[in-house]
Amino acid sequence: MIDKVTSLDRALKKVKNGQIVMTGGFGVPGTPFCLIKGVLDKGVCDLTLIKNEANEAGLGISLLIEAGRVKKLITSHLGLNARVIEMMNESLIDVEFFPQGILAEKIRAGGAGLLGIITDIGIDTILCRDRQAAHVHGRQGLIEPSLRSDIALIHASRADRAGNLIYEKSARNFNPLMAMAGDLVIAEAETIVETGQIPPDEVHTPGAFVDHVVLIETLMPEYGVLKHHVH
Amino acid sequence: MIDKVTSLDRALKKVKNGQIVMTGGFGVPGTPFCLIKGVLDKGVCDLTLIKNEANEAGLGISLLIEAGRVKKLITSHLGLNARVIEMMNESLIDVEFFPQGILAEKIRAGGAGLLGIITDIGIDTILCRDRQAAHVHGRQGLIEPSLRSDIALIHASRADRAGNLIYEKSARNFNPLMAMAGDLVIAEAETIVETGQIPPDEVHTPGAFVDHVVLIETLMPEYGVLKHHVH
Amino acid sequence: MSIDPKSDPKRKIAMRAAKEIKPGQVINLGIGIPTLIPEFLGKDMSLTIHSENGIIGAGKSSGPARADRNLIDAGGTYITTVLGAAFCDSSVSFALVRGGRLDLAFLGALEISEKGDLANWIIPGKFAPGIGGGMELAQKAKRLVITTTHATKNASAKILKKCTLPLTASACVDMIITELAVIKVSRNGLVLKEISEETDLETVIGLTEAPLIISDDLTRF
Amino acid sequence: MSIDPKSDPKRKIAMRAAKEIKPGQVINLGIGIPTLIPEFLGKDMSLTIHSENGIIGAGKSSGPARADRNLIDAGGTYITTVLGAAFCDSSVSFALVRGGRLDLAFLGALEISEKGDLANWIIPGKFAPGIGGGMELAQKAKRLVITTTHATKNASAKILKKCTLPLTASACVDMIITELAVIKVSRNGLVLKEISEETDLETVIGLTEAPLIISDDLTRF
Repeated sequence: MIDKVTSLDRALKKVKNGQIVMTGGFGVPGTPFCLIKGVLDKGVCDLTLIKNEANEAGLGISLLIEAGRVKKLITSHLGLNARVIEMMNESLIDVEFFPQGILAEKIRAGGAGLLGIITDIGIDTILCRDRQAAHVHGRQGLIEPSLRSDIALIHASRADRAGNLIYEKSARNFNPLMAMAGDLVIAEAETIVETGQIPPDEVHTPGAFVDHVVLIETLMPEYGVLKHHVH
Repeated sequence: MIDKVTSLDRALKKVKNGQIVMTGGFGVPGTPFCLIKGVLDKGVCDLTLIKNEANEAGLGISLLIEAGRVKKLITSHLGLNARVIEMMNESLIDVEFFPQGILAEKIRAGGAGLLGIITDIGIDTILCRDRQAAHVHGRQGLIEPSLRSDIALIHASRADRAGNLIYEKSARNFNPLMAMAGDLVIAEAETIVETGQIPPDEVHTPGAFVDHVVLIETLMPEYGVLKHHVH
Repeated sequence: MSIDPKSDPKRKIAMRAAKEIKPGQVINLGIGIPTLIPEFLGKDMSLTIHSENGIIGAGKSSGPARADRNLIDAGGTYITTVLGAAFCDSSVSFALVRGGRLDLAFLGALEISEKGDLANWIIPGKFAPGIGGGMELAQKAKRLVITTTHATKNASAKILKKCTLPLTASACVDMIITELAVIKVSRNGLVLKEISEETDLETVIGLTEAPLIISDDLTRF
Repeated sequence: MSIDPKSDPKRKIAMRAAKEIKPGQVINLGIGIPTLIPEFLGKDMSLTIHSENGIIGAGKSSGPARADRNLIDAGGTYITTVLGAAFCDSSVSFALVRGGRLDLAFLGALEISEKGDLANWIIPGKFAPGIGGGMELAQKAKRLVITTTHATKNASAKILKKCTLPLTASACVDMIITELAVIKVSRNGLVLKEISEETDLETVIGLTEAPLIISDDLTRF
């Protein structure tokens, strides 16, 4: 039987300086804090990160950025992380912004083995300055090249040994897209069940896309509720 | 409470001559036979159909094609329908073929509000004759414009009154993609449950994409096992 | 109920904005003022609230007792879901927006032009937190209502002949709701449809750079 | 076990093709000869079989008793699934193929060139049932093995210097397995690695139009 469950160390063995690393999550939900901590502890640097946002200061990928390990961040919005905005303004990190759904589509296109997508989002804005134009359906569009990564770090609620993943509530977000778009896909899971325990119709990410599954031994405090967002 | 459940007649009210109609299904599984029969009974013609294949002779959309109601079929493979191939060879119907996964992506792109995708599939084949080229990631690609339709006919295993859909096993195929790509999306369901009965994490197609839900009163014989495919 | 625009402009705007929502619609509430809108909706209004992070059928804020670590809205607030909700990934979430299934979106603004152009994402050199979902919401919602204070804190106009900041999207705004006025974007320009009980025409015109066409049936709100 | 290529060429091919599969791989079995391959696999081989219609983890044919109206493979046959299977939509199914997660695909052929070009989907004016999933499998599987009878019924060569039919994909074939020979596609041309027990070099060369480089370690199968 296929068994993709391994230790954090072995899962991160191929993570190296200079790589492109995608990280799931939209805020806390779906952010793979254990795997990110593992990358931080490994000491790798010169990373290019791809994530919806940069978490908040002192949390998640912000730790990697604050530690100077990230040369470039490809993202959508940093509104909740003044520290990373400051680093961006001081040119301590290169940041590339995309409209949120276009970022999702670029990653999905990478996962689907497409070269890119053509969209009209941003057509009348400064975004079209550095984008190739394309004429489709009699309309002007912009070419958005697909995005892939060396490594994809995924957070799942449940996994089986074959690597099938299930996400919970708003923790799904970018995870299933990135789980298709990494050359090496590493998923952390809150629970690991025996293969066969996840009904095939309920799988969110088929195991064939996943290389390693790591059990989250203890749910660290950063996975919990952020008090300042409770209203 | 939102209630999208309606009768077959009312659901098909806006189906008209000359429209583009997408139909889910890959072989029997996922083909909305009830809705197709409804369209047949309505007598509309000059349709452009989009479906993975043409079912088999005497079954599903083949009935519409054989009845001369379809001027054009956009599809992937007709290997199991000699009658439609014959009609194509006799120019009784215009057929446009796409690689199967590219057909899926074109429909998905339509559903996602994209103008198109760029792929290298078919790059060294006769497919590139009538396609626009694009240069992305330093590589040559072909532009595949997105596909949308006036009507999408969807088969679901289970629906709730809000239009949330669940598909079963290999009956999923093109259904979730087409359920995003129709201007009017009509789903037939084998079972309809009260809203709230489908766990939000298990929904395959969110109800916001679906306009009408029709209960399949009785599962007609065509939904059953095709004896000649049992080995 | 009337809210004083001076003491509580945001709630004044939200109360008026709530009236733009029709039963059964799929809507998106941007960050800031729009999040106050649900307070002013009828209890039995059947409605689907979309949140960019993959929620179709968002409910109210959770409050401390019900906060779920896996359930936030796009602004980060812990929320609940309604019966019939569905979770999806970020690509499907925006497929709903760009695919034309979002009936109505509310967004804030830095500047709006008389043609309905919107600028709300960047002040070059000063404010550049990113793009987020706003560009797609602005460009693709079937109807876009801007909720914003009528002018800046320094009483500079936000409703201009032409935007000076980089655009979020061009010709995307259908209606502007401020604490002072309700303005419809039409082919002929901006039509002043309503002014608040607590202001007068001169004040509104004085705080608006773009020319306003005064509606024949101008009403108070 | 040896199978006579004359009496049962297809099973001879399938038996040899089975040896190309390594434990743990994700594979796709095209229509025709490849569907015979599972018969020759070790029972405990851990393997993920992909079917284009959205099955990752396909199992054996169902037989009449277990046939499920919602569970067919891409060829239409009622099948079963293995433990750990997942269903997905057609876009995800092909994302797996084009995204580089398919380790090995087996396809049939009308023509193969010495450069590894494949033609198997159309004979203009005669045979044009469509494209199906073959083009993507041929172009994107990490490894492509062609399973085909060595020549046509009229003893015309299928393995040619250059394909005459429209291509499915160029330079995509890694290995050709026929009832007579196992041929590896290399940068220098086609390398004859194995010939069947029941044939000889002259026969194989006679039925092959493309030049064959005879491997130093030519073996029998």
